[in-house]
Amino acid sequence: SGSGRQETTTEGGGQETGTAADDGELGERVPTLTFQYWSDQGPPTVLFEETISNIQSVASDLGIQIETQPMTTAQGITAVGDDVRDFHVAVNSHGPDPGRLDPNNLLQSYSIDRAGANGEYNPSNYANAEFSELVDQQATIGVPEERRQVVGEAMSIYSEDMPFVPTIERPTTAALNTDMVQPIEAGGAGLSAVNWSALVESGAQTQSGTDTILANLPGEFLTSSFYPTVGDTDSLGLYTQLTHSPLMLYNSDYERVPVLAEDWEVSDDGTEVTFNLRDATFHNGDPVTAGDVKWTYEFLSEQYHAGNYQWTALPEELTVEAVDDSTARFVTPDPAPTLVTAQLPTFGVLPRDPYVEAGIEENPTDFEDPMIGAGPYRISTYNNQENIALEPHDGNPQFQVETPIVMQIYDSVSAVRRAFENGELSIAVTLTPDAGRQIADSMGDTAQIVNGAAFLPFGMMPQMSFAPGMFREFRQALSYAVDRQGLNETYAFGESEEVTYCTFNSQQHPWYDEQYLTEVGEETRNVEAARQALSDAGWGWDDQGRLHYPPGAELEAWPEGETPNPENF
Amino acid sequence: MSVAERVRAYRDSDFAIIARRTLRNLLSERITRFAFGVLLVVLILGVVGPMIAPYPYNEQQTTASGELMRYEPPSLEHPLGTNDRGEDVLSRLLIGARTTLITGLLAGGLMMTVGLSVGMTAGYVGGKTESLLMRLVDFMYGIPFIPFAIVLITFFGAGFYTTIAILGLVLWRFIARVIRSQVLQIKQRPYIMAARASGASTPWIMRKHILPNIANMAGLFFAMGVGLAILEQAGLSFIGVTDPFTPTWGIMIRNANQAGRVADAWWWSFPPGIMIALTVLSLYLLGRGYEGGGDDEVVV
Amino acid sequence: MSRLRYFARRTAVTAVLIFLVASALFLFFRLMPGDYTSLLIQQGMDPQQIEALRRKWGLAAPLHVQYVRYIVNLLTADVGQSFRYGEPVWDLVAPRILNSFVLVAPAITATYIIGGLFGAIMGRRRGGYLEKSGIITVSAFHSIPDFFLGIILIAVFSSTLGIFPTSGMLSTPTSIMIQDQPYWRRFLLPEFWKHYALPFATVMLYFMQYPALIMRNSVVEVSDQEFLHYHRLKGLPESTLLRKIIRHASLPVVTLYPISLAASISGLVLIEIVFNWPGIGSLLVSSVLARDFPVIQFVFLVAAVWVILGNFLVDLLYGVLDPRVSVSGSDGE
Amino acid sequence: MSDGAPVLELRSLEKHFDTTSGITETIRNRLVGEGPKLVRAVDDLNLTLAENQVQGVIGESGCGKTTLLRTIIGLYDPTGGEMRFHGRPTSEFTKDEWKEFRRHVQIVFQDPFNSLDPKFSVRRTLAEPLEIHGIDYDRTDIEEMLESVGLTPASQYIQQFPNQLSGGEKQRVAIARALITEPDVILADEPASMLDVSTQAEILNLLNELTDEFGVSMVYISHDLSTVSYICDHINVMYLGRIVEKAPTRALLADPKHPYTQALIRSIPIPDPHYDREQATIGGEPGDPIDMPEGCRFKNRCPERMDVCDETPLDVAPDGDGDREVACHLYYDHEERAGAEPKPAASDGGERP
Amino acid sequence: MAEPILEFDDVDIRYRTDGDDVRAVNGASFAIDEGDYFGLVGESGCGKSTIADSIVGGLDDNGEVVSGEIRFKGEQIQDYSESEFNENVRWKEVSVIPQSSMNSLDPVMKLSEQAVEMAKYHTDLSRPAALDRLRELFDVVGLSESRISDYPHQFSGGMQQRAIIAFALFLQPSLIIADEPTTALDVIMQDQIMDYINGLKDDWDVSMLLITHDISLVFENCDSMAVMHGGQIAETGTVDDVFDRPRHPYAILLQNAFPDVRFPDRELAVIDGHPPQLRDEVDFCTFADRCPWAEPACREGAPPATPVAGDDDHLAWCVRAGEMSELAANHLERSTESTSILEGGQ
Ligand SMILES: Nc1ncnc2c1ncn2[C@@H]1O[C@H](COP(=O)(O)OP(=O)(O)OP(=O)(O)O)[C@@H](O)[C@H]1O
Ligand SMILES: Nc1ncnc2c1ncn2[C@@H]1O[C@H](COP(=O)(O)OP(=O)(O)OP(=O)(O)O)[C@@H](O)[C@H]1O
Ligand SMILES: [Mg+2]
Ligand SMILES: [Mg+2]
Repeated sequence: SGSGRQETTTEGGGQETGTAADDGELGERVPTLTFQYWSDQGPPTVLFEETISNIQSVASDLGIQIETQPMTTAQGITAVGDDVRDFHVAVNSHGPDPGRLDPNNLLQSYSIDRAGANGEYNPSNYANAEFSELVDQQATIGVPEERRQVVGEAMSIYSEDMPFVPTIERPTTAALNTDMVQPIEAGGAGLSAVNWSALVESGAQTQSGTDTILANLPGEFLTSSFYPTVGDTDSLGLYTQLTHSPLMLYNSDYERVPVLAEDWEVSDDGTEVTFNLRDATFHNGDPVTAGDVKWTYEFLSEQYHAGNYQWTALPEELTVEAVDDSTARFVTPDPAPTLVTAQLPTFGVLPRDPYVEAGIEENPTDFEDPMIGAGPYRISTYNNQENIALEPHDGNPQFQVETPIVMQIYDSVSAVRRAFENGELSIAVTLTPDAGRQIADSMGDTAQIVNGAAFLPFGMMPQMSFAPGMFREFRQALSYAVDRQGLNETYAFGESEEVTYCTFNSQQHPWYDEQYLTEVGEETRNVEAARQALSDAGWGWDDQGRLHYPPGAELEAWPEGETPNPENF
Repeated sequence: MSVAERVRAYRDSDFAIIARRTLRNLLSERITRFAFGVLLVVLILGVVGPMIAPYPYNEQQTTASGELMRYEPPSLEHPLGTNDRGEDVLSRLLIGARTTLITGLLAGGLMMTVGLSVGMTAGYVGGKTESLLMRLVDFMYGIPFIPFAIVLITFFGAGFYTTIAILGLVLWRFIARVIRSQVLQIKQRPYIMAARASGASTPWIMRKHILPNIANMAGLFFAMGVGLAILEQAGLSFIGVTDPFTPTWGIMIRNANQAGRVADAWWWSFPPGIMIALTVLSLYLLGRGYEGGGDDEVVV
Repeated sequence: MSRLRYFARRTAVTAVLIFLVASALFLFFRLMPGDYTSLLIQQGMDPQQIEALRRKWGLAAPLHVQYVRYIVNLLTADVGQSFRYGEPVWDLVAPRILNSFVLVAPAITATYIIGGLFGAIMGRRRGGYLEKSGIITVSAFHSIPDFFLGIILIAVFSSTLGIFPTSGMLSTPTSIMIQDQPYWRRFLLPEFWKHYALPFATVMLYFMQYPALIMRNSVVEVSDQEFLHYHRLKGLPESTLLRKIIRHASLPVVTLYPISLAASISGLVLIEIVFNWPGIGSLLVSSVLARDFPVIQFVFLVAAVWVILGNFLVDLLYGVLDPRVSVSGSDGE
Repeated sequence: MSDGAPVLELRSLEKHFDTTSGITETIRNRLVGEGPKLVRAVDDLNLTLAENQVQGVIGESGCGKTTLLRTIIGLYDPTGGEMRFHGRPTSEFTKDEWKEFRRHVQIVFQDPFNSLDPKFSVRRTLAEPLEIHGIDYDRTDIEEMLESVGLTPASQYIQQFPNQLSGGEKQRVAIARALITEPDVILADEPASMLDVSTQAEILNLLNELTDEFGVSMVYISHDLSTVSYICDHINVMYLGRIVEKAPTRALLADPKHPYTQALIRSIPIPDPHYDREQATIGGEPGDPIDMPEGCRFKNRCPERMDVCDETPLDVAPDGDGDREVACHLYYDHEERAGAEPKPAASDGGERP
Repeated sequence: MAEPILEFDDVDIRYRTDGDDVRAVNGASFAIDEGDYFGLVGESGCGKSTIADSIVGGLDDNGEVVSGEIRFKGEQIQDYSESEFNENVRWKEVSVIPQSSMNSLDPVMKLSEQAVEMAKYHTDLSRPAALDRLRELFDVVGLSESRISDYPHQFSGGMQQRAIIAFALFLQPSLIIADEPTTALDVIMQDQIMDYINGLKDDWDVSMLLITHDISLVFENCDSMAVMHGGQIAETGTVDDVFDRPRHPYAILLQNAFPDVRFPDRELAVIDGHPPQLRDEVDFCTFADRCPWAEPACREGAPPATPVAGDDDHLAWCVRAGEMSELAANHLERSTESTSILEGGQ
C-alpha cells in the first residue's frame, strides 16, 4: 500500500511490526487535530460542519481532540497547494464540474507531481508513484477498454491507499410547482443548475394558466461572461444543455446521448473521432454544418492554449476536418481519450459566421456576443447578473421544448425556498435536502420534489504529507469513525446514499466500478474497528485515553515546504 | 492594614466615591434601571448558563426509539425545542450567553483600548500626530465593515477569538472620534493647565486628569461598543465567516436561517434574536446614559 | 483663508487620502492568501494554464510592478477586468451600484426625514411619555440585527400574510419585459414598489435611530439657546419659532446624512443578501470570497471614496449652512 | 536664591504666535515676500516683581494678559527677551530646575468652576502638586492649608468634590492648591471676576491677607481696575502686548499719564449716585494684534494724537520718578532724545509650546 | 412723577421641576414710573432674569406666575397667553436687551433679515422701509450702516451688543428691559454702551428696567432701583434713597462689598454664606441666614415692606429696618471718612 511504502522508505524500522501497544510503549502524542473546511460554499458548508461535528462526537473515544479551521475556498486551496501544515484534515469536496464525468481530471489532481509545496492542488497531497504512472498512462490511451482497465488499476491503488475518506453522495434537490409546471421525469442525477437535462429531456411544460417557467439560478451562473468566454465550468451546464448544444451530451442518468451528432466513431488508435451530424439549425436559422464544428473547436482549443478561455481544455494540436457538410472528423497526433468523454459533451457548437462577424477572432474575450447556438432554447433576453429569458427553438434534433423559461438569480437557499413557496418561482433548483423537505411539508401535492445525486461524493481529505494523515491506519480509523448514516440522516434527510468504498466517483458516475474499489468503512460508525485499526498499527492510548503514535514513528512524509521525490515512493 | 480597613480605605477613595455616584445616577432613571436589570440577567446567564443547561449543547437528542428529534417544538422536556440537528435549543441559548458575552466584552474592551489610546493621543498631543491619527480614523470609516472583516478573517482564520480581535480592531473608530473631541475639550480646562503649571508630566496628566474625566463617557462607549460587537458578530455569523462550532446567539440565527427555518422553527431563531436585541438595547440605553451622550458620533 | 483656497486644499487632501486608500487596499488584498486562480486549480484547470493565466492577469509579476501598474491604470480610469467574470469591472459593478443606490438613497433619505421629524417631536416633548417610549423604540429597532429584522419582516409580510414578494427588485417576467427600457421605467410599476417595500422598511427601521436621536438632542439643545429665547421675546409666533428650531437643529442631522449614506453601503450587505437585492453588497461579499481582486479593490475604493467625499461634502455643507463655521478652522477636525 | 535680585524679572519679553496656516500659505508668503502672520500677543514687555510685592497687570480683553501669564509659567516658550527667576535666566534652566521653578511659581485661574478637576476631591487636589514634586505630606498639612484659606472646619471640606462647593469655596481651594507648595510667586488671572460681588470681596480679602501672611509675591491680572487697585501695590497697564504705563497704585489712579490709562480709569463706574464721573472720550475697538499700527499702538484711538505718534514710544519716567514709567510721546522731551532711534520690533519665531 | 408703566404687586413665580419646585420670586412688589430708569441688582440666581422674563411672557416652559399681579400700563398681563403677549406686549411695547448678547442673535441669519422679520410680525413696514429703519438705528448706536447685512459672527461683542440695542429700539417700545447688557464687556466698552443706553432717555422717551449685578451701574444710570436677594425684593427706592439711607442689611452690605476705585484701602464687606435654595415655601427672610443682625422674627414669616423714613417710595423688606441705622452704623459711615484718591490727585 501507499502508506506501507512510506514506512519502509523512512528508516528507523520497528514500527512496522505494529506491536508497540502491547508492551505499553507509546510514541509521541497525537496533537490536537485541526479540521479545515470551506466556509463559503453554502449548503455544502453545512455538511462540512456536520461532518466535523460527527467526528467530534466520537473524538474522545478515539483519544483525539479536534479543532476547526473554517477557511474560504480560495484560502483552503492555496493552503493545500502550498502544503501549509496547519491543518490535518480538510473536510471538503470536489465540485461536480461536467469535465469530471471523465476521471482524468481528478486522477491528475492526485498525481505525485502535484503534491507538496508547489502551488498545485493535490487535495490530500497524495504521493504514490505507481498510481501517478498509471494516471499519466491512461491520459493517452485511445482504446476505451484499455483505458478503462488502466484507470481501474489506478483507482484500485487509490482506493486501497484511501487519500479520500468518502461519506455520502452529494445530493441534488429541486422542486417543481405542479400547479405551474407539469411534473418531469428525472434520472439519477435529478435536476440541478449544472444539469438541466431532466428539464429538456422531459420537454418541460407549464400547466395551463401559466405560460412561462420561472426558475432560480445561483449568483455565479449568470454573469455577462457567457459561453464561449464563460468563467467556470459550473455554468457550462446552463449553456450546453439549454442554449448551445454540443455534439453529444450527458443526460440525467449521466449517459452520453447524441445531440447534434447522429453518432460518432473512434478510430482504433484513438486519434480520430468522426461525427455524423444531424439536421439541426442554429437560432438564426442557419443549418449546423461541419464547417461550424471545425471552426468552433479549433477556435476554442486555440484560445485555451492562448490563455483566454479558461475552461475548454481541448488538446493543443487538435484539428477538425470537415469531411463533408454533415461529417466532421477530430484528429489529434496522440490519442486524446477525454475529448469524447469530457470536453466535447460540454462545449456547444457555435455558428461560425455570426461570431466571426462579431469580432471574436480579433478580440476573443471582449466582443459583442450574438448569443446564437443550436440548443433547444434561444436566449431572448439577457440581464447581466439578474436574469435570463429563454424561448424554445425548434431546430434542435434531440430536444423538443415548448415553454419559455426565465431564470432569475437568487443568492441564498432560503430566499429561493421562500420565493418558491410564495409562488414566485415554478422551479427551484440547488435546494438543500432540508429545503426540499420543507417545501414538501408546506406545499404537499402541489410540489414535486426531485432528488438526485451528483456524481461525486462528499468526504474528508487527510493531509498525507505529515502525520497523522500520512498513516493509512489513521485514515482508516477516520473512515470507521464517521457515521455515514447519521450524516445522511441529518443533512440529507436520508435522501442521499452512504459511500463506503473509497472513490472520488460516486455510484452515479459513468466510470464507477466497484470491482476495483476497496471498502473502507461501514454505513454506521464503528469506533471499535477504528481503535482496532490504530492499535493494530502500533498506536496506543495513555492513562487519560489520549491517542499516541507508535513509538519512534517518523511524522513527516517529506519536509514541509518541499515537494516529494517520486523516487521515494 | 486589616481587610476591613482596606475596604474602608477603598470605599473612601475618590474612585469609589465617583463610581458610586455614577452608578446612582444611572440607576436613578427607569430606563437605565431596566437596562441594568437585563444586563445583570445576561451576565448571570453568561456565568452560570453552561451549568444550568439541561443538555450538552451539541448532543443530538433522540427519542427512546433512537429516532433523531429534530425541529421539535417547545415542550416540557425541551422548553425551547430542538434544532435541525436535534440539539436542545435552550442549552445552546444558555451556552450562547457566555460566548456572546465574551465576544461582546472582549471586542468592546479591545475597541475601547484602541479607541481610547488613539483618541487620547490625538486629542492631547495634537499637531501632526493628531492629523495623522484622525486621518487613520477617517480611513477606518471609509472601510465597509462586513466585507473588510471577511478579508481580515481570511488573513487570520475564522477562529472565535480572531473574530473578536477583528471586531475590536476595526470598530474602534467611533470611540476614537468621540474621545478625541472630549479630550480636546478637557485639555482646555484650567485644571489641566494648573497641573501642567505645577510641573505634571504629560503621562501624569493623561492618567490622573484626562482619563478619569473621560472615564464616564468611555464607560458608556464601552457599553455601546459591546452592543455593536454583538450585533456585528451576528452579522458576520450570518454571512458564515465566523467559527460555527462556538454557538453564539448570532451563530444560532445563522444556522436557523441557513436551514431556512427562521419562521417555522421560530423557537430556534427567535430566542437568540430576542436575546441579542434585548442585550444590545440595554447596552445602548445605558450608553446613552445621560443626555446627549454624543450620539451623533456613533455612525458606524 | 479664502473659500476657494480652502476648497483647493481640501480637494488636495482628499485626493491624497484616496490615493493612500487605493494603495492600502492594493497591498491588503495582495497579502491575502490565495487568488482567484486557486479556485480554478481546484476546479480542474491545468497548472500550466493557470500559470499562463496568472501571467496574463499580471499576478505573476513582483508586487511593486503590480502596484505601479495598478496605480497607473487607476489614473487612466482603467479599473481592470474581473478575474471571475472576465468582464470589465466597471460594467460589472456599475449596475450593482445603481441598484444599491436605488435602495439606499431613498431609504436613508426617508429615514432622515421621518426620523428627523420624529426626533424633533421627541425633543419638543422633552421628558414626556412620547420621548421616552420613542427613544426605546428607535433604539430597539437598531438593536435587532438588521438581517434578522429583514427576515422577520419577510416571515410576517410575505410568507404569512402574502402582501409583499419575498425578494428581488422586480418579478422575473417583469424585469425581462422592461429590460430594454430605460432604468427609471421600473419606478412606474406598482410591482417595483411592492418589491421595494420590505427592504426599504428594513433599512428605515434599522437606521432610524441616528437621525431620530440626534435630532432629539439637537432640538433640546437648540431650544435652550439664547437666541431662541430672544426670538421668542421679539414676539415671533410659535410656528415661526418651531421652524427656526428645526432649521438649527437639523444642522448636525443634515451634515451626518452624506456620511450615513456612504456608511450604509457596508451596513446594507446583509439586507441586500436577505432580500436578494441585486446590489453592490452581495457582489462584494462573493468577490471577496473568490479573491476577485480587481472587483474587490474597486468596490472598496468606491466605498472609501464615497465616505471620504461624504466627509468632504459635509465640510462644505457646513460652511454653507452655518455662516459661523470658518473654513480654515474645520480642517483637520 | 540670590539675594537682592527680584523674584521675577521680565526683560523685553516677547511671545508671538505664528498663525500662518499650512504649507500653502507659508509658500505663498515666501513668494510674495510677506513675513509670517504674527500675533504679537506679548511684545517687548518689561516687568519686575520684587519679593513680597503684588504687581497688577490690567488691560482690555485680548491685550495679551493670559499669554503673559502662560509664558511666565513656562507653558509657552517666549519668542524673545528674557525671563529671570531670582536673577537666573530661565533659558538656562535644566529640566530639574524647571520642575523646581514650577514648584515656586503657582497659578490661580479666573474660572473657579473649571479650575478644579471634578474627579478630584479637595484632598487630592491639594495633594497633587505635592505628589508631583515628591514632597511628603499628611492629612494635617492639607487641613492646615485649607484652614488658612478660610475653609473651616477643614475636615468638612477635605472629602468634598468640586461640584459640592460654591464658587467662592472653589476659588479658595484653588488658592490653597497654589499655596501648598510654598511658592515664591503666585500668578493670579482674575481670580474673582466670575464670582458674585459678595464672594469676590471674600477672595480679594483673602488674597490680600495671604500675600502678607505667606510672604509671596504675586502678579495679578485683571481688566477691572477697581479690584486691581484693591490688591496691588503696583499697576502695569497693558495695551496690545505692551505695558504702556506702570506706577504704584495710588499714583496711577490719582494721576494717570497715558491717555489709555486715563480712559480706563474714567470708564470705571463709581458706586455712588452723587458722584459725577467724567466720561472717557476714547472710542473704537481694541486694536488687532496682527496688524498693529506703526509707532504707538494706541494712536488710532488716542484723543491726544500727534504726528510723532508714528514713532514707537519708549518708556520714560515722568517727573523723574523711578517708580513709574509711561510709554507715550506726550511725556518725551523730544529734543533731548533726538537721535535715539526707536528700537525695531523684533520679529521671527513662532509658538514653541 | 408720572404714572407707573409697570407694576409688580406681590408676585410669586415658580419653576416646576421633577423634584421640589423652585420658588424663584416671592412676593415681589415694585413699580417703574413712566420715563424712569429702574435698576434691579442682586446676586446671581436671585431671580432678576425671572422677573424680567415674566414681564414679556418669556419664562421657561416650566415657569409660572402663581400669584400676584403684573400690570403693564395698568393692564394685568400675568395670565396672558403667548399670542396675547405677542400682540400686546412683546417688542411693540416692551423690548429686551438680553443677558448674553453674544448668543442672542440668530447665528445663521443676517442682521437685516432679523430686523425684517421683526417688522413683518409687528408692523406693516415694507422690507425696504424696515431696512431703512435699521440703518437709521445703526447710526444711532454708532454702527456703520453698511454693515446691516452682516452675519452676527462678523461683529465683535461690543458691536453685537449695540446691534441688539438697535433691535430693542426698532419698534419704539415704551419699556426696555436690559438684562445685564454689559456683563461680558470690557470697562471701556461697557462705558460706551451704558452711554448709549443713557442717551436713549433723552431722545426716545422710554422707560428702562436695567438688570445687573453691578450696583455702580445702577447708581450711575438709574433713577430708582430695587435690590434683590434670594427671590425677594430687599429694598426699593430712588437710587439716592438707597445709597444714602439703605435700610435692608443686604443692601447695606452689598454696597460695602463693592470695591470702589476711589478708595483702594477700604476694607471690603464680606457677606457670609450663600443665598438659600428656595425649594420650600418662602415664609422667612431669605437673607436671615447670612444677616449679622438676624433675630428669630426674621424666620417667622416673610418680612413686610417697611417704608423708610415714612417715604412710601422707599421700602425695605426687613423687620428691623427701623433699627438698621443704629445696628449697622459702622457700615453706614464708611465712605465719608476717607477721601477719594481720584480727586486727591487732581
Ligand atoms: N495660541 C495662540 N495662537 C494664536 N494667537 C493667540 C494664541 N493665544 C492667544 N492668542 C492671541 O493673542 C492675543 C492675546 O491673547 P490673550 O489671551 O493673552 O489675551 P487676554 O488679555 O488674556 O484677553 P482676555 O482678557 O480676553 O482673557 C489675542 O489676540 C489672542 O487671539
Ligand atoms: N427653567 C427653570 N427651571 C428651574 N429653575 C430655574 C429655571 N430658570 C431659573 N431657575 C432658577 O430660578 C432662580 C432664579 O433664576 P434667574 O435666572 O432669574 O436668576 P438671575 O438673578 O437672573 O441670575 P443671574 O445673575 O445668574 O442671571 C435660580 O435659582 C435658577 O436656578
Ligand atoms: Mg485672558
Ligand atoms: Mg439672569
